[in-house]
Amino acid sequence: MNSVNTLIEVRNLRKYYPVFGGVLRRKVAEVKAIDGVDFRIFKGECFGLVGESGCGKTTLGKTLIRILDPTTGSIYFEVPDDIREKINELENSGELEGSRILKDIRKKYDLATYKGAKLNSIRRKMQIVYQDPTTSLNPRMLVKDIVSEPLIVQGLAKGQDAKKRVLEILYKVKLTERHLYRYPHEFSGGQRQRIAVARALVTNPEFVVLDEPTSSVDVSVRAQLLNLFQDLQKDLNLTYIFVSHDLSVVECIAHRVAVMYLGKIVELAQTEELYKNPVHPYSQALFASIPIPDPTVKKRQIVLTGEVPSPVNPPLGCRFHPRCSEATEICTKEEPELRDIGNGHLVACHLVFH
Amino acid sequence: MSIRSRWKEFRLGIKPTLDELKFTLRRIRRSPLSIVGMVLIGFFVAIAIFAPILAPPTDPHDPFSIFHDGYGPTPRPPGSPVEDSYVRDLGWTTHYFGTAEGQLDIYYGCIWGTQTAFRIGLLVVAVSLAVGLLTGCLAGYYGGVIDEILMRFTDIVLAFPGLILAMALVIALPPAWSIDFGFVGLAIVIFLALIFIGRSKKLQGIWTFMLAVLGFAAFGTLYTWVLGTPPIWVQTLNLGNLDKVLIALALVGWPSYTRVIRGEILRVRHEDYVEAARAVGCSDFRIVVRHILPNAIYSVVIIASLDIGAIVLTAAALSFLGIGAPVGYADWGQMISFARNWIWAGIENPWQYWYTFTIPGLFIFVFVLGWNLLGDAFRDILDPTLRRR
Amino acid sequence: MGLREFVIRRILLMIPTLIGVVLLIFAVTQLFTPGQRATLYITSEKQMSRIPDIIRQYHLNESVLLQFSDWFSQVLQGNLGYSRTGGGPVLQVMLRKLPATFELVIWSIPITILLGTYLGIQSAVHRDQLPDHVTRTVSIIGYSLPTFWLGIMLIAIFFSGLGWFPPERTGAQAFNYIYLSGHWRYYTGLLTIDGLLNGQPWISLDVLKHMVLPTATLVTIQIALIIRVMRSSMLEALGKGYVTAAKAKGLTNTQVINKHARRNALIPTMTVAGLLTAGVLTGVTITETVFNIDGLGRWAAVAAGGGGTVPDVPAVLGFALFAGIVYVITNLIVDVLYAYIDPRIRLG
Amino acid sequence: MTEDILKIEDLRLNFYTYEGVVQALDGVDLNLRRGETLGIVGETGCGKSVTGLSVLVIVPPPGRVEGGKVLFSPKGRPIDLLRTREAILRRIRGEFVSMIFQDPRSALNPVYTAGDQISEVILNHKRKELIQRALERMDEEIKSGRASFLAGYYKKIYEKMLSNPRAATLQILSRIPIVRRYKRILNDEAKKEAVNMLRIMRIPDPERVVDMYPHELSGGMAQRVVIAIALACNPEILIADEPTTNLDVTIQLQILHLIKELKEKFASSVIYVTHDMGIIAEMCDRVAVMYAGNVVELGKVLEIFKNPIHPYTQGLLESIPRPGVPFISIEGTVPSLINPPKGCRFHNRCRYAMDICTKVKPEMVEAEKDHFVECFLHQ
Repeated sequence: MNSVNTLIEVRNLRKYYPVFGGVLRRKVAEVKAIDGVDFRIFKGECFGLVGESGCGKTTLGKTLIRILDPTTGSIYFEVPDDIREKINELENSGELEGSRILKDIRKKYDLATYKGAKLNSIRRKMQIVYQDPTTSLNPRMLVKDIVSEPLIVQGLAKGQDAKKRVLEILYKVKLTERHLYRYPHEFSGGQRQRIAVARALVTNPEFVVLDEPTSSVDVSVRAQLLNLFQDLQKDLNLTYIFVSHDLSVVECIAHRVAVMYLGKIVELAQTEELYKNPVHPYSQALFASIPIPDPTVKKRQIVLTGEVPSPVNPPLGCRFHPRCSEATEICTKEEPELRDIGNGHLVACHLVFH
Repeated sequence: MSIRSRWKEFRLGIKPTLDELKFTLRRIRRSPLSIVGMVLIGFFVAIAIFAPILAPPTDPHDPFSIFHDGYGPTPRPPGSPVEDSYVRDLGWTTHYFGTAEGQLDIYYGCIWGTQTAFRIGLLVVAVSLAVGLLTGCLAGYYGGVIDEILMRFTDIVLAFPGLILAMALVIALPPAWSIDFGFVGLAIVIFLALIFIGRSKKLQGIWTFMLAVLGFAAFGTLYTWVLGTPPIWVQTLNLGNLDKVLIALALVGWPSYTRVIRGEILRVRHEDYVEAARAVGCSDFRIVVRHILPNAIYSVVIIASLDIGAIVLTAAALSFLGIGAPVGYADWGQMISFARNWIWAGIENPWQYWYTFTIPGLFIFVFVLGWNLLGDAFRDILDPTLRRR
Repeated sequence: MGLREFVIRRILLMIPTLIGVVLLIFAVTQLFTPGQRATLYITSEKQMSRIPDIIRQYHLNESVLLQFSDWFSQVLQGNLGYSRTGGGPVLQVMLRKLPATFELVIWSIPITILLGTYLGIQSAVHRDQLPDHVTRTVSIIGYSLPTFWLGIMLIAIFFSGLGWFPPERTGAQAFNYIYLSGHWRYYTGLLTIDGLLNGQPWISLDVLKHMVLPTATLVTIQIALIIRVMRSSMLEALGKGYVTAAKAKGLTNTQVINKHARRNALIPTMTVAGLLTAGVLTGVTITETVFNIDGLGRWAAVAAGGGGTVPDVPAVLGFALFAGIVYVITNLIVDVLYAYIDPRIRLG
Repeated sequence: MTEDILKIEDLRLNFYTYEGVVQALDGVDLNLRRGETLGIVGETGCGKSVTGLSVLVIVPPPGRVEGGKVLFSPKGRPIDLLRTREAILRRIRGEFVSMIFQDPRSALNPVYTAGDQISEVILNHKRKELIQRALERMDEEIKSGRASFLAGYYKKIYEKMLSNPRAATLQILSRIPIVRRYKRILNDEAKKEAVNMLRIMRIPDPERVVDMYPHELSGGMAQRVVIAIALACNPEILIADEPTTNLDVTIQLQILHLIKELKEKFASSVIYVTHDMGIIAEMCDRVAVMYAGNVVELGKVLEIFKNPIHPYTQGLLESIPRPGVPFISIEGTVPSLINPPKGCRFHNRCRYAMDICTKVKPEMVEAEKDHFVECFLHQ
């Protein structure tokens, strides 16, 4: 894996939302939307993030590009290899001197520490495409204004120059000059999503979060969008994180996939490996519960009992143990770590190691 | 770039807006009530504009004081001839709507009262709206302490029924008020400057506000301390009764706008497109002006148009209670108040003096009806759920 | 969050508003001259001559803080000043005039709310049909009528013209019996009820007859708001999935409307009804003035402008304070009722 | 071949909106056989949900049925639901034909408990049974001497309810506040039945859930409550309108299994509306593919997956993503139904479109045995 460059490295990322309650509206609890996540995203890959609603996958995507502020943890962006080693060293040493150097490094590379103008400047490098283009495009702005806005606020282009770049990107997403002076509501769902993609890509970003980009369009249009994403990735050398609950789409587009459950990554592997051979009981159940569009295939289905517990008070130990049919004593007590079982296949489950 | 291509660009840019406008007009045409409302308002606008022709002022310095035709106590019916030779020489031959007690001409009062009504309605709504927009945006977008303070304050003002608080304010306002225009102007300038310049989020919120306040407090103190006299831009305003009504209504009126605008902003600011704008790196100011306000403003427009009617009603009620416009001033409410005695007077023939209270009342009613119909129609036309599909 | 916590929170939130209401009234007093302000501290006609002393005694020319502490302790003791137009201390005058106003309000508010919700429902159910058009037109007309003009017109038609319903609070005969005969005893202050308790039902009838026009005035101007809100929230409720689901259960139209849609539509209407109840004093002020009913509203109106060139400051401020407090308390009650109807609030 | 329990013929339905008349259903032909599960599949706006609603004749305004027949034959002679009196329809809804809705949160009334909403349908359709049961219980209580002093009086009322439910005395009694408490016994019986239904739905702790309000229930739970309402009276036909679209996959699987199992138990026929080909393959015996207000293809599930005839069905099946295969889509977008294309509504996206397709609307023909299609390629 040395030939591949890491674009983003996430360390122990957490995002908690306060819950207010009581007579005085004090903070009474926290929703642990992301609760300690570590992973890397390589340059040029499409990283799939799957899980059920409320597992924190969208929050994770938005936190990565700092639309949401993380509670703790680091998001290292474009760190040279030598410095990465240094970070590893420093994090383990725990010396006073070390922690000061680490602080300096974090100031430079850790997106979680960015503020103000510096934070604004990374916006051109990291973008997002939302789930539903009807809500993510301002209904009172023309397509031209929507797409050129990033250029203008980032100070990259103005006037005719901006228009030229807008047109370029519109052609790339298979829209034309005709569409420039129209409002979003004049377009079909698929076209609207293309406008949203154009807005995200107009500043030439390196990294794009695709937050369930196909879930609001119909099946017949979905494939058009997926093709577009793949083509753009090749043309513009993009890195994607593809957040979705639609497992079959992720299977086709992602290079690696992480499965999330209640704010944690429970399994992460190459797509083929994961889909063929899921190890974590939750992943097994999840993949087994997709209905297969082929009436001749009758496969084993695992019906999970119960529902996802509340992320305010996640179960102790392994978060999945109340629903897991194979849970043992240790699962109720100790939280399993995400460990490599070979070939970059990471699993967080006690059963695999015992 | 040639002028022609610029023109083409402009035309392309303006076309969708025109299409939207056409669409809206089509909707208006389909709703008969809104047409009635527009015709009524148009009618009153025409009266207000052509008032000097419809009712040439007898006193060019003060067209709003209704002319007397003698001082006889008993009202005279519509169509009575004008007796005062001075007025007759000015071209007035008949009292079209009759005269009120003291021979005040009702027709003249009704025509010029239209201007008064527009002045009250538009001015109060404009001021309330401006203040409401500023405070509402601050409270809605920044939240936190500034929001809490503003909301508690609006709570308190809104706790009083509008008419009653306005009543107290009208009698409380002093007849002369010294206002430091430099102070006010400077405040606005510093405030806006800080908002424009300030890039960091902190500076734009409560700190800007506090800095601005402290800034001119210091400046004002320094000035008076150095020179020993108030500066020239401190002017004493003489407040007439109607001015007091305007001020009182604006003071009572703005908090409801703050509320509505804040609510709309809160609704809109969690939309995906606002988050997307933030993800793109838009400044707070740009987000508010380009993304939030255009989507939030419509409900405010609806409320404002309904409010013009309500404001005129309240002002008329104040006049009726005897704390609005003075007797003889061209104001509909005042005219009815003045005529009140004549329904009690005519026990034997109650409709003997009908014109004294019926005609000015009809003017108020139709005027307010027009605005309400218009507001109602706006509500249907601009309803965003009906609009976009 | 449970209902109890919700209520406690509401009550706690009410306190700063109440303090704010008092503070605002105090701020208004600061706009007056010290001489006018002094009337807020006296309790009888005789003290009117001692104004300069009072200005000194209560520091009315001195710092705002000092004034506030003096004024506030007076208010806490129930001294709101001497009302020249009412001929007594403000609080006493208010208590004396309250029943007449209350009697008007307890008739007009329930009629407004019940009739308004009924018409709103009918309007929504028959959307864009004749009943809807008629209701909407009538309500918008009612909303546009100046209260005082409506009152005057009603008097002109129904009293001066037809002679059916007289203005004022009582007829001459009842007036004589109540105020001059010496047989009358006050139980509640509400003449309709006291009439029965005194064994003089004709007085109750007489009072009722006198109340028809003022009540009609108040209902006409206020009902539009209720109709409008009820109609729109009813339309919203009728478009909801649970209404379709209720029809799919095989319920009758009436059951669907009365059970499923109405209860949900009542939730937003209740807020407006609360605001209306709290704001009724505005309408009452005008109505009482027009109909010459000796209640709080007419008193305040006379105090503000009708009673001569110098306004009766304590009366107006006392009335405003009263209105503010009524509003805050009504709002609290509505909030609690709201929570009672809507389980989403009650159970968090 | 089993007989049809429901047959829809040439159903036409319009929505009268501000922008214009949306021709949502343009001659839908369908049949549902006794005991089978029929899938209706299609994209957003193709009219699949509205078809379900028009079977119950509860299409909300501005929708209006313009023509066609919905023939329902519970036993013997079919009746046309579109031309049936409202009173009879009300009996059919909930008792003979019932529906599961897409969004359980909006299908449940937020101000009533789950129990209230289930017992409502039971009280509406199984009233007699409940009264009888209540009478039995009262008898028992009187015999054992545990009855309250009002028991005799209540018993009289209940007997009256049984013999003459519309009696004037009952109408009056049920409106007098304290007196109407006699209804409690009946309501208790209904609630018991509701708890029983919840238990059948595999809801843990049904005695507690029965008193919960919809907002306290999770999505999966709420959908179980909706299913309980639908099945409370053992309907002949169950219409499931995308019942799992808003749920997570693991919960979806639970619900799918539940519906399958309950179908066996209650032996009703099911119409399953969905946009997910996977669910069709899993759940259904036959499937109807809908496009822009038409049924374009109808046949056995196995047959249609193996041998799709209509170009739209082919496109739909091809656009299912498969790993390692490039994504294939149907070009163009779904047309606006305010101005639908003339002729075959699919012609402007169809790769085989011929001249005739742009002019004439194709008829439904039986291309192969028990496999119907609406396309000129096969006529």
